Amino acid sequence: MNLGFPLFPEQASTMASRVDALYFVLIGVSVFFATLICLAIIFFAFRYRRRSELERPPEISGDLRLEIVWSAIPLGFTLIMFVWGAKLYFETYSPPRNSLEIHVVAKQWMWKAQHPEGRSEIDELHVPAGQAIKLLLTSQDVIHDFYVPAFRIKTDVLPGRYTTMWFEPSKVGAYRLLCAEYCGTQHSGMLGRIVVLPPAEYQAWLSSGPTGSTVAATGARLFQSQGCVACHADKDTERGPALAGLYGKQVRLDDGKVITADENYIRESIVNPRANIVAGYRPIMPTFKGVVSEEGILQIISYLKSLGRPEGAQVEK
Amino acid sequence: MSKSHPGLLHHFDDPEQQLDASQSGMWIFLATEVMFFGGMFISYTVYREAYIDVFAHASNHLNVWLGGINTAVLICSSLSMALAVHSAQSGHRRQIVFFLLLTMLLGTVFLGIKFTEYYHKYEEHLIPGFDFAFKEGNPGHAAIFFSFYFAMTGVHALHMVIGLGLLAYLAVKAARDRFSPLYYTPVEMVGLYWHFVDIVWIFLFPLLYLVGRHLL
Amino acid sequence: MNSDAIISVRTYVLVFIGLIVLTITTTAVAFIDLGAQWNTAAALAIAVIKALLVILFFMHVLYSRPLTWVFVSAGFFWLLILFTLTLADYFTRNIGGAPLPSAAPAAQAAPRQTSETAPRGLTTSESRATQRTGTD
Amino acid sequence: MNDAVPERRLHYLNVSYGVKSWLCTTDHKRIAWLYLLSITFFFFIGGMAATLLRLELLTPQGDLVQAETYNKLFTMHGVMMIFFFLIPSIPAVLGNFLIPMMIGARDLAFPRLNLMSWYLYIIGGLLAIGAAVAGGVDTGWTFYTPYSSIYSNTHVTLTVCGIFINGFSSILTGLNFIVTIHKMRAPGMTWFRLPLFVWSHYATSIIFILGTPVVAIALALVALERVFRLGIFDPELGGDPILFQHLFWFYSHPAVYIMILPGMGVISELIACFSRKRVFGYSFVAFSSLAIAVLGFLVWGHHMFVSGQSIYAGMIFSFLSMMVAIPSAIKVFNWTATLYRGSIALDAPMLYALGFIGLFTIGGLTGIFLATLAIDVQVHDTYFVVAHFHYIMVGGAVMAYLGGIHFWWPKMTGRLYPEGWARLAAVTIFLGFNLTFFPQFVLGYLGMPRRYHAYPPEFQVLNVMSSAGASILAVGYLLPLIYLVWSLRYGAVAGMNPWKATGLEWQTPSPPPTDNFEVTPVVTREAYDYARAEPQSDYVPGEVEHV
Repeated sequence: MNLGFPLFPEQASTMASRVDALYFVLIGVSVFFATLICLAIIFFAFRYRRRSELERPPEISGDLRLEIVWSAIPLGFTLIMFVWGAKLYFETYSPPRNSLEIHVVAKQWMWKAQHPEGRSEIDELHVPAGQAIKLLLTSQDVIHDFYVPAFRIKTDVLPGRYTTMWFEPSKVGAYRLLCAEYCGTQHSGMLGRIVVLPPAEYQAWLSSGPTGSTVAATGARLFQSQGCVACHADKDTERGPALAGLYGKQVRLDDGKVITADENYIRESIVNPRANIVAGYRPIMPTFKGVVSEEGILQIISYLKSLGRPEGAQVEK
Repeated sequence: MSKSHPGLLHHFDDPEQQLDASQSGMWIFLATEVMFFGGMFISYTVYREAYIDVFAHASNHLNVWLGGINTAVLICSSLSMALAVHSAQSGHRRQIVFFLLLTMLLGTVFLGIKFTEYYHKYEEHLIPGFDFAFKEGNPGHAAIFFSFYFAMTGVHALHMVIGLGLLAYLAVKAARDRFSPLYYTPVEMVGLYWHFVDIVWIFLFPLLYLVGRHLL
Repeated sequence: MNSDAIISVRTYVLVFIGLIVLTITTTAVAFIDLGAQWNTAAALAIAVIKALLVILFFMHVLYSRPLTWVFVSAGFFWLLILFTLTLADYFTRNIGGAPLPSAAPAAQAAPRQTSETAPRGLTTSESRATQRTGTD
Repeated sequence: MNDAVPERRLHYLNVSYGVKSWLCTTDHKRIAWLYLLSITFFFFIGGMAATLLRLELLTPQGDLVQAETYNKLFTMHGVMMIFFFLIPSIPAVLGNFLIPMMIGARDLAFPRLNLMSWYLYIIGGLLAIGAAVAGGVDTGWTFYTPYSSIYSNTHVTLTVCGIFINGFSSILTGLNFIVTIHKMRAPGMTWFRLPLFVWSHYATSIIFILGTPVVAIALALVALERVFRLGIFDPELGGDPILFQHLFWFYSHPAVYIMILPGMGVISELIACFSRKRVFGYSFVAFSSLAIAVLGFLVWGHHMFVSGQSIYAGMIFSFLSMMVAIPSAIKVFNWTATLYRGSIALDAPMLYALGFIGLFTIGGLTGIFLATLAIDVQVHDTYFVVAHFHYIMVGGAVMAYLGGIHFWWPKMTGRLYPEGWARLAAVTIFLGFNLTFFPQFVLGYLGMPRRYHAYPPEFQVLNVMSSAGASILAVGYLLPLIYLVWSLRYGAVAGMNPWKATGLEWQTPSPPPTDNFEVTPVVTREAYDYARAEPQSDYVPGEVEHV
């Protein structure tokens, strides 16, 4: 069907066709019920139209069996939709382990992205087809929302916190990136482009730009230049713990809480070191809020991740 | 029931119906007040959970003695209000006026102590947005604590001020002998309101003043 | 004509004494370290008892019609809804490890000049005023 | 008006004259008129904003108004339509007018409080309009932080104050209704003899009194954060912007049911009257209203599936949202079943009612799309959502409101509206509405986000269709305004019960006397007792006995 304008978005990720399947089932069921109701109304309105002012319709006050039937049918239908939708939703927000991690920082009114190999871009995101891409997103100001209709993905991008999402592009091409959370005057201008390249071309694109070091290496340089290394050395010192293998580990804090050292935890510890003091250490670390940019913090996180993962997630100490 | 009953409005059948309606209306209003303060209590709870330590340290900057005395003052005023209603039920005009004025006096003492505390916070640079300074932990989180302190006690104090106005109105009416054992609905309604304000403080006191004392 | 029973002055005074005693208790208990969250639990338990005393006696609910009980419980029931479902979000944000989209709101930012060297009196709002435009 | 009536009968309209007799009235019927005039005013302000929005969206470039203006326009459209038109529309106009009459009371329980509600509403409305005149607000009606509390430099505080004050108007109205329904029922008017209109207003009032205070405090905190620089939601300090969304939607989702539940009440009355049958499954319809009101408070998180809320909380909210589908479905099926073997007359109010069922069904079914987590990820904050809630609020609430206004117009004014014109308007509105909003479902799934001043060019055709529909819809809304005003002077005299309906409100003259009934009615029959009524006489259903 070609009407000169689209009726349906492109399917360009592995998730798209699965979401669409659910969508079509919902449409099918909805059309069925809507038609049923409308036909019944039209039929009754015609068949039982008032023929005389003296008509006296029969007394029908209700029917318990009917009530049960038409409560149970919607209940069953909605429960199926709930389970199906929840399953896909859970997957949409659970990135696979081997994902390629790209950092995205949003601000009024642009998108900044940085690839692990170090290349960064604005309002564009180049990704290889057939590879799971995990995005780590944060905002510098208000709430934005990273929305790629062709991938059927969307997540709010919050200030002061990371959100993550992932997708696996299945089709080479360029797709729209839109901001879907109202963010001020130029909200509708906060557009971007996701360019899906064949993996080889993606590699070529990565090296074609201004070549810099990888994100982790940049992070490592920041780690040196900001003096982090003075306290966080290779071995635990009196002043601070060693950070190798920190990412993903369970950390015991001095108030007894145990939390997972994820991206949000590391970010918090950099901008707001006193919020979570690791058990056995004194609160002496100064904040790096405003000293290191949001991009810089993401680079340091990458560096820390590159220092290795724990073998088994164990409670420290 | 006579139609000439004092205070019976034209659209009610009898005084019983009118009293029932007033009582129900007041209780429904108090239910909305529960939700109104509830919005702040849940927000406070969320941040308290997240920033337990800073909230405890910040809480220790509040004066527990002034807070405790204020709690006692408010409980005294509640007793006095209850006795005012009691006097109205038994038809002692002078007693009604006396207890209403006593309630007002205690309410005013409460507000006086409250504003003294506010002034101390100003001197200690603990008012968010006005030279805020806090050294025993993350100042941002402490600012959130003090924002809640001022928002919650401020809204509570506003309710007290409204209550004082209502009490003054009642005292004038009582002095003019407008109430009797047959008709004292306004005294009873304002009483309910005053006790509700007391209940809010009963929760504010431990949540704001006491959460960090065990760390001292 | 008032349906309310007249409560004796003695009852009022007893309730009052109870409230004062509980106030002293809650203050005293607060200074003892009960460990973990038990201090909060104790404080809230005492506050609930005090509130019940005020509601049942000072506010005459103990002697009121069932409809009053319905209105009172509705208020607190809805409060419970607000708390339960909001906390359902906050208490489940950080489970399941790193791949989840979010973490507890602890993952937040401090004002810029929070380092130990930050001069006293340099306020958060001053620094914000320079970079934001929040005025009416 | 009295030239048609030989001897001058005193009723609520002619009992006194002059501006003061209206502005100081405590008569619920006159207060209903005050509301009717003021919500019509706010409706057309919101409508003008909508007109400009649709004109702007004719072209993708965003060339009619600037982005800043566009953002202020959609905020004004939302604020005016939701807080100052839809929420008070049916309850404050029809509910105010009819609840005392339907239960056989002389007035609401607290008539002065009722007048005060109107004044609070007007003060709130004037503040909101004042903010618009002074330069406008650009946050959207949702006032999400930190944009509203820190970044926006428009008149957020003033608008928020207006909504805050208006909130107390809602609370007092709800309080008044609940007490009235509990305490003021005529002898014999048991709970299960109440018209379903009253049941639905009871359910609505629950939301008024328990939801409104939460949004009031949430908005007050935003105002405090702006004015006094407190830190409540500020992420710079460690605040959580999502917390505001929790507080906001705790009220604002149930608020959708504030808008639709009274509409459902109206529809129950209309369907019963124009098919001359008792509503099928009366108690199921009655309890489904209460179920919607209560369940409505458990589902707010479905506005936050992609907000960064815990995904587990998202699943809980999704599950609970699905539950709302059941009482809604019960209502739709019962209305349809009421038609079965009825004596159906397609007068204008019935056209609105049947249109309502169709549009509400589509709105409700697309609500299931939005409650389904994976689909919501795609369509959240897109035109799909816009289309869905317009199907509920315009296709549902406004259709019901217009149907109700037509149905009770003879009672309110003593005059009949012109039937032919009214049917034409009903059909015009139905067609215009569908043309306006159906394309937006397609746009939404395609990925057009809402609140976009300019949009990618591939969306233009559907947007033009939508704007074309909006122009038809505008004509549809202007028609009743004209002919209803016309009927005030030239309409046929209605008589006590032009529809031969059974409710108590039809057993008193039109317009009714100030005290509604000359003698307090005693109710001996159930609601909608059409089967035992005598259709040929100007009949008196439910024997009226003199006390």
